[in-house]
Amino acid sequence: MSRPAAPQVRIQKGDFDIAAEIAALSTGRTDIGAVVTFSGICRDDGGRLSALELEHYPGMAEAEIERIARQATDRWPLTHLTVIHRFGVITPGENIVLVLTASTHREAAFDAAAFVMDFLKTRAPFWKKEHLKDGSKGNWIEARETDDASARRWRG
Amino acid sequence: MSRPAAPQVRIQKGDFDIAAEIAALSTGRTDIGAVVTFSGICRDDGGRLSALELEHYPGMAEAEIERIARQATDRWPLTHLTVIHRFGVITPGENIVLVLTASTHREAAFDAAAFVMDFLKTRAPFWKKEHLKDGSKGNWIEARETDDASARRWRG
Amino acid sequence: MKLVYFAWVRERIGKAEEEIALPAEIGTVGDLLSWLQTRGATYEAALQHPETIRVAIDHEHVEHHAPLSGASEIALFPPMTGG
Amino acid sequence: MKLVYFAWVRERIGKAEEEIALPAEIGTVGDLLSWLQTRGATYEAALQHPETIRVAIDHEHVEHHAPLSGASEIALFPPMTGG
Repeated sequence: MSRPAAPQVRIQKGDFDIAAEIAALSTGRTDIGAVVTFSGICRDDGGRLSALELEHYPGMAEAEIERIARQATDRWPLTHLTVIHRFGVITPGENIVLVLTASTHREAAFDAAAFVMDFLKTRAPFWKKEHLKDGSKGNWIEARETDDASARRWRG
Repeated sequence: MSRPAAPQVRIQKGDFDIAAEIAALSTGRTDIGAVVTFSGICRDDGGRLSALELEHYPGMAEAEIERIARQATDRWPLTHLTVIHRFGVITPGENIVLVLTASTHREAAFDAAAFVMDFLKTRAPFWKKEHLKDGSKGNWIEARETDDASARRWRG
Repeated sequence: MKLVYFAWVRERIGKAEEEIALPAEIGTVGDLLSWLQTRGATYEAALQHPETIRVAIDHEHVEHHAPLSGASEIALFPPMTGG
Repeated sequence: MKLVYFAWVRERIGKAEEEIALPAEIGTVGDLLSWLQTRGATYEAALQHPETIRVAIDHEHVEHHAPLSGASEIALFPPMTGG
């Protein structure tokens, strides 16, 4: 298969359009057999949250996600990889992150998307702070040990 | 989390709209953290094919995919599962199949989508016949042993 | 008993479906496949490697040792290639 | 040397960034974390569990034993929770 385009990485405040992102990579191509999208969406944690505020480290966020994306394109035969991560105040039901992979075969598309998400969770410099329904600021969300475990499964 | 809606299974001749399918499940909900879509797309096999003709077993196709879908909703905590499989003549670049999963957490959404695809490949009664660029009919596509192996990994 | 055929099984037998009265001694899917091969060259061509033939009874996959009793529709087809 | 802070490290220290002239004996990330804790209560509160603090030098993650030599921007922050 043809070599992948360079991964597309975007850090942005605004929302994204999954259909437009899929169209951008597949229009006019006849060698893509599988497209996987992962969208991470803001939850209200059982009605407790009014929003999540996403802080990020500008410059490093782009650099680190590009490093993760290149590891994925080195490891799996992808025709495309797009990663979009939002920052700022995001309300429940809104999109936070999109990972989109395309490949000739489905295994590569699935595995690469899961890999990118596992490393986004554990290595991309973003932090989430809770905004509560009563108007107060809540806690910084704590990292989950299960996310570290998910990232470790890709070793070796 | 709330119990899943019954899996949505559709066998149809026409195309599907991924954005509309995502919107249908996520509008107004604030408990979904992860949405995974898998789209299987017709390839031209290096320029050799003008189309694939998908034959299916009406009645059994719906029943078997519903069985697969219910296994997935029994095994993972999904808020939604939609499976759409097309039949008829499909040209390179067109969609063949969509699997869409939604869950509170990403692992369930990823694993359930991969599970459904592995069993669609090996158990859903569809068969693909090649139409060649020179206007002749080609071969029936042969089942891949690697697909059987992918399905077997979900045992136990 | 209604038999339905798909993909290259259908093409080789030359029909998509047929009604057949089975002899009483045909008890299992395997018996059925062996017996069908005696019905002529088209059946022989379709079923010459019976181990590759997949079978469904009333819309559910079954193994070759499965009994036919109670079946109303039996489907014969190659390994599936959907998805 | 530019130091930048994020999330609760930033909140506890009370600033997002600062320029600091480091004493010559501060050779590694671990040395830096220990030394910063001596600079006052806000630093102590932010860095009281230094093993939980993640560090990046010039936009790349580093371990606590990493040398500081050549660094122009050092970032201190909690474990990441993006995605």
